[in-house]
Amino acid sequence: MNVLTHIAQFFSPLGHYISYILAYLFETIFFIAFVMVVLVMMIYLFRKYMARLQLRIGPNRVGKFGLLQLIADSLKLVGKESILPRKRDDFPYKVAPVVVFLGLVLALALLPYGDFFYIGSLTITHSGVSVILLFAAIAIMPVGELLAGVSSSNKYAVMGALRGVAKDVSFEIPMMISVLALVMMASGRTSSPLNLESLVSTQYIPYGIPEVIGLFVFFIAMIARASYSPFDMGESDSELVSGHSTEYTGMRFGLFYMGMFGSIFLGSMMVSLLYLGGYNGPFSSDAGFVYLLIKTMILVVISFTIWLSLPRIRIDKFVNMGWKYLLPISVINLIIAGFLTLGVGLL
Amino acid sequence: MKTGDVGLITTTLDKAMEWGRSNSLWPLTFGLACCAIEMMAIQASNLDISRFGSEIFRNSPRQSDLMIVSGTVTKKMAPRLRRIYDEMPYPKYVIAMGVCVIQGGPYNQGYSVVLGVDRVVPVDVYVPGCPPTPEALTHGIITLQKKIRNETDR
Amino acid sequence: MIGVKEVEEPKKQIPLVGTLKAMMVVGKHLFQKPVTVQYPEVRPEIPDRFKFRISLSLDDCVGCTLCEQVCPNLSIHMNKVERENQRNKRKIYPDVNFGTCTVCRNCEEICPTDAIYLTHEFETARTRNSFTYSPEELSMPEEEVIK
Amino acid sequence: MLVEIIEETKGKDGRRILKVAKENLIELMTELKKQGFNHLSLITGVDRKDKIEVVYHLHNFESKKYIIVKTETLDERVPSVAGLWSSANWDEREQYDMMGIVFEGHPDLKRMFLPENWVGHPLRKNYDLKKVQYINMDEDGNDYATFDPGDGW
Repeated sequence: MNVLTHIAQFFSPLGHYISYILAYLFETIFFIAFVMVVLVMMIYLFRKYMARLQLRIGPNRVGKFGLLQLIADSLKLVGKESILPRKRDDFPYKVAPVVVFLGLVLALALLPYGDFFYIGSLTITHSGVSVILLFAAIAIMPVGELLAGVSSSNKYAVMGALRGVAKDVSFEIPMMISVLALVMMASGRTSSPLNLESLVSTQYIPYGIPEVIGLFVFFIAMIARASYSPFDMGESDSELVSGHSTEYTGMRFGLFYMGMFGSIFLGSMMVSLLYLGGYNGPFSSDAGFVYLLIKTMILVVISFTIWLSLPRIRIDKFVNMGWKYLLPISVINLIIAGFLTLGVGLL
Repeated sequence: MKTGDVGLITTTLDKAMEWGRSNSLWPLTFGLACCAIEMMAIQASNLDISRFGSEIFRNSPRQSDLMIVSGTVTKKMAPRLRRIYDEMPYPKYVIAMGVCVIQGGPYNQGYSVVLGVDRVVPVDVYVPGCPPTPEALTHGIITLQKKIRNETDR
Repeated sequence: MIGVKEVEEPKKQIPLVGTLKAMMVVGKHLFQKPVTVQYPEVRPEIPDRFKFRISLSLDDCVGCTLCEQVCPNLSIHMNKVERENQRNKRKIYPDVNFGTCTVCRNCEEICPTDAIYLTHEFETARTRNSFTYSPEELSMPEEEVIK
Repeated sequence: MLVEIIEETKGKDGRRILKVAKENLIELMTELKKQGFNHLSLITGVDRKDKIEVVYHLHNFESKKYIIVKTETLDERVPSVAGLWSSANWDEREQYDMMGIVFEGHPDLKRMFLPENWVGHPLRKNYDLKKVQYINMDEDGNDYATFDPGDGW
């Protein structure tokens, strides 16, 4: 049983085909709504947490504890005038924020979410090669940022977009190599190591313990990909005004803003799935989704602490870090993983 | 549907938008002179302006709603100030902070200072003082929120 | 004489130790109380020597025009006000333009009868550029002026 | 020193003040630079109504000595020292802008802060404050002065 069959059962009087078409539609809507709610909660959490770390209070005027703050923000963003630059490249300019947001939704849709009590499995897609699909999906978001930067005919936006691409190129390769090590380890235990679900289910002990180096590399690369401080050179607000989103107003900017928080959530989710045991937990396996959320939220809070305490790294040092340190480290990790797989196989 | 009903819906919508706008005023990172130092203090822990929703000092004028003109506006700066104001999307609000911005202040007999920033951009709230304390500026922002919600006539 | 101080080269740290230290320092604040003063509800602490708004005691003013002469920004002008005051034979009282006043406190210092004095009030923000206070308004607290 | 100095006094803080005719200025400055005064702190001008005084503040980093050189001009013309100290370039442009002192031999003598067509030099005693001038910016970002309040601010 999963969400899809539940919804299809609800519409079953309409016949098999129609009920499944409606079920797919509703599942999509539910999922996008879920992503939106999660992002709004993330932004609220971030603001409160930032205020707490700076001995402030944070938003507390609208609603109890300022819970309606994000609603006020989104109302305002919807009501803002939409300014389009005169020399823009029209189609890419308009499509870029949607590309960023859809890339995020697509990547989140490929993750396995585990079971949730009587609803059953919350996982949406069941693909044999979901690891490859996931890396294809998270490569879409930088494309949207590049489109936004180049099409808005603003020097700061172009600079920010190019920096973002340099960052993504130099950090995606170590990330993928460290995941390759995971796939290698899993291949001894399952027949489909490229499936995220089997990657999670083979973690009798979490992969983070034998693969500490891989976890380290993957976590840093995830932070870099989400492009917040200390790696926010795409949107470095003291020299490039606001990076690729400089020319965007209103809700178009809101999509970029949510995409940034979404990539933190996505990164934390991936780390907890791949390295920390995912939806495996000590007690009943019905609460798999809860375990996953708890692990993700701990990682999100750690990411926020990193964001709020560290200053930005210079762009050349940062790109050097990707190519000169993380890439060799991940290759060494791959060799270690090979030996570990051999050892496990011998045992 | 009668016209009166539409009016009811639109007024409710207007109220909601006013509520949203007044509780989410993102200021522009824009400081001209000594008043800017006091302006920074409203963001700090003691008089946390994010309680009112003005959490983010956006760097891009495209994404900010509120321009706090903090400091002497010279005649040379006035065209630039006007350009930044024009770059902001509607609805936009301006707070004139300090007596230099209101009527020229101590430079009101000089050759180089604009005698009041309301000659350059339309101003919503004037905060006198040289410089105003952060508390006074916070009071100015509260006044602006009330003005957006049509609650005050100071 | 300007001297040059020799500074030792900082020791090279193990990577990531400084990063973790910074995160620890920031994280410690989670266990401290916020220092925010909830301004509109709670009155913020104002230092004794902070003065902002000019007030006038109409009974004490003798109309000597010293404040008008000493004001560096020409913010004070003398105004004719019909009012019974035995000491003020000329019946002229100062009005103050807050739009140019820089709170230098020269008027308070020079006033021979302490008629002009400065108060702690700071909530003077307005939505109109009309900051000229008449003598009667100067003698009132700020809330009454707004009404 | 071979240069003829009109008057030598001491300031309140013990700095030497040399007064020199403007014909001998370059000669004196070259000599001073040879002696190690390699930092020109600032150039100021004083409007004495009938004449204009130009004051140079020099600093020697090695012996930590200051020296002040004054010269006078009746026709607002002074030889430029931009060839000796590069920092004099902008200082002299500022003095030209604010005081109207023309530095002869300056590589690029134009106004520094105010637009090119601004009338008068604001720090001069005979500057007309009653005549209000406004500034506006054209499309390329260049300023121009105007007397029409509708055109500028």
